Amino acid sequence: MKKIEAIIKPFKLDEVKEALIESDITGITVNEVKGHGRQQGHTELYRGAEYVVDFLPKVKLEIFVNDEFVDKTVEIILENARTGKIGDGKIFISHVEEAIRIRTGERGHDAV
Amino acid sequence: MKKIEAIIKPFKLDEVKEALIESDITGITVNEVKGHGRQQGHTELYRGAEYVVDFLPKVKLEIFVNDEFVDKTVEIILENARTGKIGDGKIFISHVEEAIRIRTGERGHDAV
Amino acid sequence: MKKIEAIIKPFKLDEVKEALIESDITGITVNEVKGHGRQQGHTELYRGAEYVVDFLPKVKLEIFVNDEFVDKTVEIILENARTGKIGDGKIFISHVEEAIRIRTGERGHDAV
Amino acid sequence: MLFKILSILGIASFAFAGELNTGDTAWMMISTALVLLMTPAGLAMFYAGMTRSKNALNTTAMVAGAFVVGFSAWIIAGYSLAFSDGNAFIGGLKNIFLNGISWKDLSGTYPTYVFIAFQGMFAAITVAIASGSIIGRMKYVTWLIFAFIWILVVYAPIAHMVWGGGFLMNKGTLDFAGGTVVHMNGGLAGLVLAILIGKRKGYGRIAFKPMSVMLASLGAALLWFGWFGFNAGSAFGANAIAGLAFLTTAFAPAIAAITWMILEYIVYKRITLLGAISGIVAGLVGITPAAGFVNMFGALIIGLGSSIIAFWGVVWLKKKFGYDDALDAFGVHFLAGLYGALAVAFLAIKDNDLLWDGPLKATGSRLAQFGVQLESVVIVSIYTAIGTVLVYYIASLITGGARVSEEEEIEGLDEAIHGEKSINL
Amino acid sequence: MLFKILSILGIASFAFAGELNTGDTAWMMISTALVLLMTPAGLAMFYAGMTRSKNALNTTAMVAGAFVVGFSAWIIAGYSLAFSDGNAFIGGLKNIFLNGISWKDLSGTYPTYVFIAFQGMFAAITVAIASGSIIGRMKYVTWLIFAFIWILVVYAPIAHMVWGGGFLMNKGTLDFAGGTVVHMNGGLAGLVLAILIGKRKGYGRIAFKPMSVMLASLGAALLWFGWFGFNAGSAFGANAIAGLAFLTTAFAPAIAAITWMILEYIVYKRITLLGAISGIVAGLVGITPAAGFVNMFGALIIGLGSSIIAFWGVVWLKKKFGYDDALDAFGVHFLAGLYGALAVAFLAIKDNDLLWDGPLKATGSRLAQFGVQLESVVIVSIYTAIGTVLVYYIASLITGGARVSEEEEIEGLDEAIHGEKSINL
Amino acid sequence: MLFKILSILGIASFAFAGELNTGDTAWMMISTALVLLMTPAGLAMFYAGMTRSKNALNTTAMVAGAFVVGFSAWIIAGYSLAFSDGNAFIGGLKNIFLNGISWKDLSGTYPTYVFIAFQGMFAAITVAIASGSIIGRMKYVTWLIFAFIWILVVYAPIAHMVWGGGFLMNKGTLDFAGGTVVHMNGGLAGLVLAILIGKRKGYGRIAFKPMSVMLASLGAALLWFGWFGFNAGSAFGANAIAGLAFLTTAFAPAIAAITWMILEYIVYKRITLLGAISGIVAGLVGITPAAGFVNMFGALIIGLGSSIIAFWGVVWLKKKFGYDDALDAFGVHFLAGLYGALAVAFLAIKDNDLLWDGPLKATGSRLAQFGVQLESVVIVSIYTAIGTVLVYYIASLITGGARVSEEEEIEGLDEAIHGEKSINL
Ligand SMILES: Nc1ncnc2c1ncn2[C@@H]1O[C@H](COP(=O)(O)OP(=O)(O)O)[C@@H](O)[C@H]1O
Ligand SMILES: Nc1ncnc2c1ncn2[C@@H]1O[C@H](COP(=O)(O)OP(=O)(O)O)[C@@H](O)[C@H]1O
Ligand SMILES: Nc1ncnc2c1ncn2[C@@H]1O[C@H](COP(=O)(O)OP(=O)(O)O)[C@@H](O)[C@H]1O
Repeated sequence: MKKIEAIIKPFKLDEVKEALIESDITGITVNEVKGHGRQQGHTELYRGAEYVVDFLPKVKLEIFVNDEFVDKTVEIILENARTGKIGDGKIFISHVEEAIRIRTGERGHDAV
Repeated sequence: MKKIEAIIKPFKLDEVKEALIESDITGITVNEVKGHGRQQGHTELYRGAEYVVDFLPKVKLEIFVNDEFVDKTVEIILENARTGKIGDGKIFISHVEEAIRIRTGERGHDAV
Repeated sequence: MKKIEAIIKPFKLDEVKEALIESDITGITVNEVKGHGRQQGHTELYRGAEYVVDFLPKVKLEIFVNDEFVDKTVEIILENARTGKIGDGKIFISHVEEAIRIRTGERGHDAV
Repeated sequence: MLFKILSILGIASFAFAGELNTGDTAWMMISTALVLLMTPAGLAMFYAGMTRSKNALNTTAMVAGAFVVGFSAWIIAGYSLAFSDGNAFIGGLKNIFLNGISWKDLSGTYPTYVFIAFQGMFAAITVAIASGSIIGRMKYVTWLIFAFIWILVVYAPIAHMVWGGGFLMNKGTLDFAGGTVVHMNGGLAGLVLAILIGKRKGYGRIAFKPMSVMLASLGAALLWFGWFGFNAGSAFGANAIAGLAFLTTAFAPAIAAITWMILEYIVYKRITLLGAISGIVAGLVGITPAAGFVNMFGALIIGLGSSIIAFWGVVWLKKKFGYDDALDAFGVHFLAGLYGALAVAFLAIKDNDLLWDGPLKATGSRLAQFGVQLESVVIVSIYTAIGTVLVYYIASLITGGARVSEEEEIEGLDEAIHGEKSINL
Repeated sequence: MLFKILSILGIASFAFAGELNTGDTAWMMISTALVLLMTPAGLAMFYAGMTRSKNALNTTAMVAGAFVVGFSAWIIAGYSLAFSDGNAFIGGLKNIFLNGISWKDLSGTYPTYVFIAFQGMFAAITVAIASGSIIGRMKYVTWLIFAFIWILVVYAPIAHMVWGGGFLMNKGTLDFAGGTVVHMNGGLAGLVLAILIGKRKGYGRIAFKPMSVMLASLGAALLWFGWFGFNAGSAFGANAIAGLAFLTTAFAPAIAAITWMILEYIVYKRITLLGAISGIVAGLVGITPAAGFVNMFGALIIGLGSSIIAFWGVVWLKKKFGYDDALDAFGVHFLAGLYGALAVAFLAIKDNDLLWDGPLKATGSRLAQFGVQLESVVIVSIYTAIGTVLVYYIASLITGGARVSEEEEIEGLDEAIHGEKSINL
Repeated sequence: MLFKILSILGIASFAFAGELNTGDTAWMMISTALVLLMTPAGLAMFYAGMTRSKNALNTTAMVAGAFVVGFSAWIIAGYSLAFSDGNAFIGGLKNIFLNGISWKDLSGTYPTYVFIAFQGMFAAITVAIASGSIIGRMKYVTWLIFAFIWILVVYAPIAHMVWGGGFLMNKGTLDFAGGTVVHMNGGLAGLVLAILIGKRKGYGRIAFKPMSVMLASLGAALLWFGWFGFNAGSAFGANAIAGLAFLTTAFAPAIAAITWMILEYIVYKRITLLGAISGIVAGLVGITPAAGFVNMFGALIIGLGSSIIAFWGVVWLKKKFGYDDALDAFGVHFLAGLYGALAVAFLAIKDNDLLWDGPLKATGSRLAQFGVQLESVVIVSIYTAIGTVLVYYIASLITGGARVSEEEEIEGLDEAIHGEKSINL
């Protein structure tokens, strides 16, 4: 079982979501975050003070999948979140030991 | 040391929190997220346009515990977050290598 | 490759961020969370009802780094997030299996 | 009230009955507009700001909905039931839909149509005030139906009794701008509803965080602004009495706000913005029945007392009896209104150019006046309570129960009922 | 219009031409202030609240910017082009920059300067209304330049034709407070712009969540409040006609709000706050051309019909033709304005103290009046459409295109263009 | 000022001294209500919207608290110290608590009570303006005590000197509606406080993001609306001078907003909403001392200049000297007020029906008038500066220091001091 964390541009969320759901990857948790990376933020003005906004709004997807779904999930995200411009974000994969569905108490593979 | 991530219904947060604290599991970090799963969102109207809200508000708890506390924590969440209806959410457990308390610099078991 | 999660006091974010960037740790994702721990919340009033706010605003940093950067990153956070008072927060480290840069498709070490 | 108006005007302005005076007309029109502003802007933001964010939009909708329904009911039949010839308790039906009233008709020195609009704003805000007690748990359609019927069955008769030629008016009750008719009436209706519909889930256990006290304070400021129309407009002309009512409406709430802040500081060692604006509103309510009768000293005592009694109502009384008067329509509007309505007997200046016909004017006896005041608050309260229960059950029956489902309540009425959110970031 | 004003005043107030009347002056000043409030406060919050949060601040800036630019254009040349002597289509240049007008001059019974300010507020809100159709995709500088030129090229001539002594005025069009000049004009300009500039990215596919319907409802309440100045101020004095316009401006929107809620309930089984306030605004627009001409029955029919037609415009027509009239400036302002402007021919009371010179007054023929009404809405519409296209291309040319880049649109205009956010938490 | 009022009224309206005029009374009441609206609604939202979200509620509370305390101080003793008979510097004590003034008394053609309320609103807003310089770091109780004493020790004497029969009034200073008394006074008090209390932690280093410029713009719109009462109300009647003041109060801010936008566009290649509304407020401040004295050309120059000087103050001067004038009370109110107060000497129309007694009216010499204007701004500034220092130390002493603890400042005053949040989502 793996956890896939994908940090993407907010306006790509809808496309990614729809593509995932079409491929039956329906369990998704979304988090609004702010990111710092290579992408440069824009400047903001405030009564004559100019400052750079260095944290940009990003969306983080967390998707827990059984191992056999990892590749497909990653592929879909790569395809749908890419604009080709700096700031497109990253995907990280890590190992998860257990999953439990609260409603039923199911564990493991079936719970994901 | 484990990280327990529990995605639950927002209105269950208070109950879960109180139950955890009573059992001396006091270190909790809470995150407001939006979730997609089997639960159907409601429809919203906007000047005649009807659309389905497919991301529902959820709360994600992150609790880092030493291994001996994992079962108790999971149990408490299961008990207190369950409504029996679709959308109750899930618990995921993964391995954590190190913990450090910023204030004191303590590491490992004591830092959790 | 590791994931470093640091839960810190919100007003320390700027200092930590600047110190990290100066040391060339530039990939950072920031999350506004609420935390419960040993720190006592303040009381709030509402039309005569007094209640304790037990979740305090915290900021969670997520930084994915290659193994050789872990120590430096932790050190910088420890130095810059510490106030010495209760509620300074914690750092957790866990293993990550894979990283992918969405823009280029690069994987592994280079993608972080 | 028409008789009173004429006698007041005879003294304080230079208008001749039967002739339109442009200054009075201008003042009454702007006053009416100000009172409109109080409901969908002032009260709506004041209430919504104090509500949990999941119910804030619904609160706004309750207030705005009550306003449009209430004002429509007023034009359709409420005005006639309140102000056309009738008996001691209720007016007649001859002005249904304003039948028989022409745009050229005058009420004193300004158009009757403006008088009708002014009074309609009072009716509509009264029922909107009541919504404050029951936010977060009532079906929206039930509420709208309740509001419509309540205007006709509860508000109109009370307005008739006190202002429209009914028996309380003839006894000489002093109620300058609606302490009994509006604030006690609306506040008590709120309490009755709160008891009938029951508490919100989690009441007293979970912290109900107000969406935005800052928004509530904008609402309070708009209320204050509008209240100059409410109170100084109740002089029915741009005259010296209006000037008096204007000044007391500025001073009493300022004192009341300071009083509430001091009480908070003493009791909680902390001054809140919610406290300051609660004081302002309590002071405004308290001065309402007295605005054109008291001098600065009277306004001071009214400001002080209104805050103290409302603070007590909100902090102590509500806890003691455990009812869920969500936004304190009863604690603030009823209690401060009651206080003002009774205090006026002792604080009214003995100046026959100001006093309305009644015991104080006739005999100079404050105690006799107090008796009349007491009688009128008791009668209004009893009538309101009984009428509100009745209308509640009717509205409830029509809509198959008045309360939303538990799930809807937990999800929040904004999304569950309206499918909208107060803020999308 | 000046002639009309004088004749109205002769009947309804006691002022003598040439003498300042303080009541009329007070009423016209406060009315003007109320109409100011409608734009940077009322319309700005109404529109911004309905916009996605990433464009809400830009929406506010579009409205506020249109206001300051539009009002300035009015003083600089617009007033002269609309109200100084000219031909059947447009006024002259002799009052450029208010040249030749003294602060002592009177317009009827109140200062001409107040008349100029009052009319300037109308001009400014008209162009601001149009912004509602095109939010979320237009360059800010293009918009400001558009607003300036549009006031001179489109608004001023139309105001001259209908109110300033032009040929539509002489035909006897009934337009009490600007159904054609303001609402149809602004609403249609909006539609034309929306078509010229194209749809927002993702329109019809992505849910465009309104930032805050609650804020929009505060805006609607401020609009309603200000509209009393707009409509009752259009009686140009504190007189009985103002009183009539006042009451209909309170009643019709209340009925319209209820109507919209009922329509929603029937169609969607759900009542929204956005629906309620859309109804209020539709009712306000609809009653505008008719406010001082109809009685309660007329106001009821206007309220009902305005809501029905605007609901249809917003829910059906827009979907059918697929244009992106973002905040429904066309759907609400044009359609309800059109309905009101036509309905007035059938609903106006036959009372020669109210009616303006025209077929209905002269011959009593509603059909003849309808013909004149129809003619004026057609002519105004054609002129608006052509003029707006022209001005759009000029402004577009000056600024190298009217539309923001795709990236800016996606990021949201608040940050991309202004470097600001509607809310920082 | 009473003398001036009478002479103005004699010319511009038809009222006879000693008789209440309903139109004037209506106008003065609504003007007073409008000025009330400016503080707890307009200024509060304008300021709170520009504050970081952790201090926004506190900012609202500072403004609202200053208002209720300031107005109360005015009734208790301020009015007497400003307007009752006294010497060249300060009035007497005979009208303490309005002692000796009856509700029937007239001030010209409207009730004295309305005059007192109107002036009280001016006093209260003046101290509220000062709060803008020091938000985010002052103890709330210190602030309330400061506000109370400051009204009596600083504001009342200045009002007496310039308007209440003191020596600056007798020299013939032209200050139509309070450029010196209100804006320079409040703005300079702000600067003095900002210097005394020190900078906010992180000032100049961390980006202080405004909570909501959109909210600030709602505040600015409400300010503009209220300012018609402020300026046109300062004609003390519904007369032609009021009409002039009304129109300039509409035009100058529109020009000032455009000016600020152009400056931003030149300097930063970006137009912000904050810039637009800063321009509006600068224009409003600048036109205040000149509103009833200048024609459209004068209003244009005032609008242009006010924006330029305030832009320079905010962007350059503040940076240069490094003081932390948080919301630019000094940069906008003092500087634009100063500019307007001086410019009026050169821009006032030479029309003796408009001019107040003074050098320009007597001799036609603009330079001589400029001398008087200069003298009065210098004297007011010196007195304000000294008085403010004094009152600051007194208030500070009573409350054991004026500044909150570092922790409280970091946490944010909303939660740390009031235990409240501006928004709970
Ligand atoms: N090492 C990292 N750890 C945590 N978050 C990261 C890391 N690298 C990138 N991110 C996140 O991804 C976002 C995009 O990264 P950025 O470097 O701007 O562009 P790109 O991925 O196209 O090179 C950042 O804003 C940040 O939120
Ligand atoms: N595989 C998953 N990965 C990430 N989040 C998930 C996953 N499955 C469920 N969730 C989260 O849990 C929530 C509840 O899941 P849902 O399928 O609606 O109900 P249930 O858990 O009762 O079957 C979702 O809204 C989503 O936030
Ligand atoms: N075991 C834990 N699991 C998750 N979050 C934790 C844990 N312990 C602490 N935290 C987070 O760290 C924050 C600070 O912890 P706290 O106990 O208050 O202070 P300190 O770390 O100084 O002892 C908490 O508010 C919470 O967000």
